[in-house]
Amino acid sequence: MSRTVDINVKHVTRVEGHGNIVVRATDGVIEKNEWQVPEAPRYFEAMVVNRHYEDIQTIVSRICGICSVTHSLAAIKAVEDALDVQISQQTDKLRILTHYGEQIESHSLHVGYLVAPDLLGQKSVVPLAASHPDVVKTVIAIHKVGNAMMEKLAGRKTHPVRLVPGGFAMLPKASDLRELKAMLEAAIPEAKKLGEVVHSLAGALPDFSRDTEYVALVDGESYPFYHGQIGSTDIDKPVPVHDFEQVANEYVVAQSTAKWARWNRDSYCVGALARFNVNGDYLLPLAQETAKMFGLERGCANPFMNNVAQVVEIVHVMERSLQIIDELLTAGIQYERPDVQAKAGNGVGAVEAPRGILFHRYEFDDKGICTRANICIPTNQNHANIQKDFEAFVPQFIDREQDEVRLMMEMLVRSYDPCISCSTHFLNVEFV
Amino acid sequence: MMSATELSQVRDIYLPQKATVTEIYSMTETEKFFRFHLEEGEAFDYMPGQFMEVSVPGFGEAPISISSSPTRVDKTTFEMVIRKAGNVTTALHALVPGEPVGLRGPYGTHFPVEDAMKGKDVVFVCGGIGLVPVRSAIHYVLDNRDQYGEVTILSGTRSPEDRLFTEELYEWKTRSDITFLETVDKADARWGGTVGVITTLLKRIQINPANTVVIVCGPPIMYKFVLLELRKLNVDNSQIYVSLERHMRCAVGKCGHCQINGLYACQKGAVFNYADIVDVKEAI
Amino acid sequence: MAKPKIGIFDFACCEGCQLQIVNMEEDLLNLLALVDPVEWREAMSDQSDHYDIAIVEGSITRDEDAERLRKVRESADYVIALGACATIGGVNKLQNNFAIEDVQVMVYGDAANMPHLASTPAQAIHEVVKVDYMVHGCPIDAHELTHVVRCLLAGKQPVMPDYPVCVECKMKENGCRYEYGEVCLGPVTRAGCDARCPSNGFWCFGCRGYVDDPNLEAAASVMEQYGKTLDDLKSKMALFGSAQEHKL
Amino acid sequence: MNIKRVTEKEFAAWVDALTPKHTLYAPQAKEDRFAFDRLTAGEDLRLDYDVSILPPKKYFLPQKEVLIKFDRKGNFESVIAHEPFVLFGVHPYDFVAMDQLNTIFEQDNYDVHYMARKEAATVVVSDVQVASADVFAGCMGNATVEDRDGYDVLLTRLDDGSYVVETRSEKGEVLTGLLSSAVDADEVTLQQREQVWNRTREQLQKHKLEMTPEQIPALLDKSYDHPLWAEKAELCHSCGSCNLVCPTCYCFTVEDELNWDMETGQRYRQWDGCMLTGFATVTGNHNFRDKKEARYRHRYYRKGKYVWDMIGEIACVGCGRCISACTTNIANPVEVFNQLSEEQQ
Ligand SMILES: Cc1cc2nc3c(=O)[nH]c(=O)nc-3n(C[C@H](O)[C@H](O)[C@H](O)COP(=O)(O)OP(=O)(O)OC[C@H]3O[C@@H](n4cnc5c(N)ncnc54)[C@H](O)[C@@H]3O)c2cc1C
Ligand code: SF4
Ligand code: SF4
Ligand code: SF4
Repeated sequence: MSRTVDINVKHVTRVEGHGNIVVRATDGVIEKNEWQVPEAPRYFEAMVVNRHYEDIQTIVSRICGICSVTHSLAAIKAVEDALDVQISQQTDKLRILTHYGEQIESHSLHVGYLVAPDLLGQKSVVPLAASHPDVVKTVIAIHKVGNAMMEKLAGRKTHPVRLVPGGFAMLPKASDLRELKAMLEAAIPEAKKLGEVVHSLAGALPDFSRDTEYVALVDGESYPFYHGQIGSTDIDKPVPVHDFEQVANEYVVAQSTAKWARWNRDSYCVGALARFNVNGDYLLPLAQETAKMFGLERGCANPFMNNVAQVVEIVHVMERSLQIIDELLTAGIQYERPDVQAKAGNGVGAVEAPRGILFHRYEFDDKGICTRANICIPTNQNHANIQKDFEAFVPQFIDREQDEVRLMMEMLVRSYDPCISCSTHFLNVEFV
Repeated sequence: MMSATELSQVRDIYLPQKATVTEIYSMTETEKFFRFHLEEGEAFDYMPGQFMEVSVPGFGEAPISISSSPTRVDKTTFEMVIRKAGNVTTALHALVPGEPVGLRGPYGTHFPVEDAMKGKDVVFVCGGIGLVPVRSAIHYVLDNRDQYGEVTILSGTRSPEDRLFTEELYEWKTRSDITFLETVDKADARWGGTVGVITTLLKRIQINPANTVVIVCGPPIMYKFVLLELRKLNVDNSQIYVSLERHMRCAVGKCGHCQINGLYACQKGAVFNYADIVDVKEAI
Repeated sequence: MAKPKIGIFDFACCEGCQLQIVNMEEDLLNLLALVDPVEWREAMSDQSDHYDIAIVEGSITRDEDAERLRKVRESADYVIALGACATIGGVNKLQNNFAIEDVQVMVYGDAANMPHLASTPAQAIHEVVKVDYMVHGCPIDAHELTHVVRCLLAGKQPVMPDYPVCVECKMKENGCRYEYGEVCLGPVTRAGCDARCPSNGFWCFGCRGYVDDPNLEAAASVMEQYGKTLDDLKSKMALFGSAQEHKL
Repeated sequence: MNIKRVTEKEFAAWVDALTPKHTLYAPQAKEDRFAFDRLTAGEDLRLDYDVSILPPKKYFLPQKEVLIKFDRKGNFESVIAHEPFVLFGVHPYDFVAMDQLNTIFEQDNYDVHYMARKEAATVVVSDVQVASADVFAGCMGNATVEDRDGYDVLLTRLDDGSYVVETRSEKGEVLTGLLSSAVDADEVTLQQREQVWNRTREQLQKHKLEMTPEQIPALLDKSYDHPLWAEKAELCHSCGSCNLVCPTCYCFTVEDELNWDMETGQRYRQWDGCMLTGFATVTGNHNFRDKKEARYRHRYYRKGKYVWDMIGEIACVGCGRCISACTTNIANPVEVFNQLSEEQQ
């Protein structure tokens, strides 16, 4: 009697957006093994055309609720690049701080609400709250700090309104910063606690490695999220962000409304693990310690370790946030209003979304009206890598129970923290 | 300056007293009859035409006219008829006997049963749910029948199913010491009475304008037509009393919602002498 | 209603409104004490076929999604539209300013004809099925959602403001954006957000949709006074205004 | 009671001494505007503010205020605040408005929620140092309040930066007692203060009312059917901004809300405005003021006649807030009254 595996996960749960897993095999012979993205297409690159430069971040923030700050910042940087806008140091610091808030919020959401149930054998955070209330409380404590940072600095937890080209529509008060400082100080032990919980469960993470290319922003002196050029584990000399289209070679495949990307190999990987592999030496001490606890070292090729890298990053950005807040408090918040003039131009903004490097490019006419846009999203850049992982991973355990196979594959997808609704739009199509 | 303790002695005009529903039944598809009983604390002294703020905790408050007469029930009991209209009234309709509500009041002016109406002929003109507050005055007058002259009750409803207090209407109809006339806008197969708007009834009665007080209560559009008819009958404006409904949020002359030009309907009304408001442009 | 079964569904959107539910933090536990979530793809693995309350996020941009939404409607007693994409179409309706074929080519180039990319102009949920209640905003305010849920549980009709954002903006004691020479849609936009944007120094872009009777002529007539043009106003209204700027 | 002349330095030290001892609400910068807020550091005090975005009435009649707590078993309980506080730096016209509200909330039906706050407050009036763009309190007789009662301390800044601090009540003494080292004001000082007042009365007339305030009620008596109401209201958004910023507006709505337990809850009141479309709507969707012009007219009648009929005061103190708040520029009371009066002649 022949043994068949027939997995058809329509819409993987506990990920942002809609993705499917399809595996068919008979007697260990794999016939189909696909990562599909059927998310309803959205047309942001078209939606911004004819819109004023000051409205771009408001629109593209809506690409993704979970990384709306990142999208806003990428857009604002691109607009400022196109319009030759100089910003103050204060703005720069406040933006980085806001951006850190989103890393904390998004990573803790992912590790705590979406992945932890897998590790603790629950179907969701709802029963988890009953079975492991301490874990959930720790997650909430961390998650809240991230949200508070965005709310106090950008005006809202999701879809920031204070972030505008040229600076801030409204500045935080010193008392806001002091409040955040206190919250962060209280949250660092919680972050360590989360690290310990994940560490104690890390044994539940499948032992699977596949060598691939890792891509992240680099500046040669820190672990950057907001500044830098495009670096990779495959090359030494970074590529300027203006040339991002050379890096993210996108192509359309039939199984997906979102596109795939390749650079120096068939696929590459972005996100926390990529950043760690590229910039890990620049982590701050507490984060270094956390990485050591997990035995996480640069060169790690196990995609499941992305979850661990996220915990390490939470610790790092908390440490760094405290430093920045002190710098801002010492200098005092200076009242300033953005000053931006319309002109024709073409600009690029690149920042690290929680799930990987993100590029925005816009062109404006002399009235500041957008005429063309290109947005390249981290999850797009990861889709091909997920498929390649499938191809390497599935044969290793295709003879196991079908439910187990399915769970492992879902966990693999989840480990990437894919943000699928983000990834359903792109430009410069090239056929395979 | 008042001390904290002094202040705590002051009555809070917004604080309801707990009351219980003792009786509730459907009168029509949209109206229910309620009897409320004050649990403890003081009794509320009231006169016909006044209203109360009725609370359902969690749902809010609504001004509702007292339909009972102090001549018939003690001052801790209140009969009301409530039309299902929105949140509070729907919640009221969902109550069963024994459940709590909050009451505060009584508020507003009242029909002049003890002064202007005394010794006079009285005509009650009620449209639809307008009968509800007027019933209180009717009871009051009937219970002191010898102190008033001729008593005429005119009542109009949209259709026979909308008639309220049908048993009392029957009793009034059969009484010999009063005139009771009734009409419906739209009859059904069983209706043998008058058909037409309420003004048709006014055309059928004889009155002595100099010695008559007229009480009018009904939906906003009714007033114009009734008042026009009364003018034809030569009734002086000062002999006419109308009860006007307005949006109310506080019933104590603060919230501003019920203002009819400069007048707070909750304080100067809901019962107005028509002569006082004939020049108030927003009144009718 | 005894602990009602709740399903949460998403269509074309950023899923930011669902995120506000997660962002409730401790209050999420309070909510879970009152309702029983039986399906919520973003947060859990279970599925169900009946819901007392279906909460629907996102716009409808494909025939297959319209079909899926109809199924949800059939299986639910109450449908709550969650957030601007669902209640008014939100930013998704910006794409309706173009012919759909043009948008597809703009975004997908030569691949635009691939069947799995087929889509229709964006629609709000109520344009496809009957909606019982709307929770506006981009994103929603979780307090408003929980208020609505609590009202429904108590059998109370939640009151949705029909006054403009300026009311709440004034109560928050903000300097008016017009005084800064900006165009703000507060005077024509339905309140309920606590004037979140003007309170953060940013003009209102109308994510809650317009009040029932917006005075667009008044809004247009003052542009010159603030050194702005009618086009400036229209371009703001286009963002969330479901193309209502065409009425001007 | 006593009048002191206080140097700039003494004044600053006095405020510094007050902040830890009392709950002070005072004008401070809010971005590049001003607002009353809790004062925790003396250096944040901005007595040179031109006008606060909202009037200080928010401390007596807060934007949203719980009146009653209840449970669904029918138990109701009043929530009344009476923590003492100091309202520091109220401009004269705002004081006049507060005084008006005090009368309204005290008389007829004593509103204990409002009055508890009023009783708990110590009011320090500060003469206007910088005139706002639209203020016309000078035309309304409210530029200064030296001949009125009801406040506790009056501050007037003289040209050399020193302050004349006049204590008017026992409550005021509690605050000014800390100024014992300051000298008593002499004749010259009082004359200088007189000059400041005269100047202020002149300066606070950015719009010029072509009549005395007392003539307004009679003017409105004749203007009910004037075409101006409809003409102006054409551009009205029914946004209520003019109501909400006004120091003499006090309309409110009342709502219930349930807590998470679905058993307990609270009844709160919240500011409302007669300019809002549904303000006078009753069941069955009958709106007693469904036309914009009717609502627009109502506001001016409230300001110029209805409150006058009630308590004999004009309910516009000339702060000019509604003028700046109205985005379509139709809410200027001076313009309306002048135009009505011109066209009467
Ligand atoms: C003096 C007076 C006496 C009344 N007597 C009775 C009576 O005996 N029986 C009876 O059934 N009804 C009576 N009413 C009407 C009753 O108060 C309203 O139907 C009720 O307030 C509606 O409340 P709700 O919460 O059920 O509806 P809501 O959900 O509050 O509102 C429905 C609509 O009515 C408006 N509204 C709010 N408050 C009032 C109000 N006070 N009056 C009218 N509309 C309002 C709302 O803005 C909304 O548009 C009386 C009203 C007044 C002013
Ligand atoms: S900022 Fe906008 S919402 Fe606020 S008052 Fe001005 S116009 Fe209205
Ligand atoms: S009407 Fe206008 S100027 Fe007069 S007190 Fe009110 S807000 Fe100030
Ligand atoms: S502020 Fe102006 S637009 Fe708004 S309600 Fe008042 S008069 Fe009308």
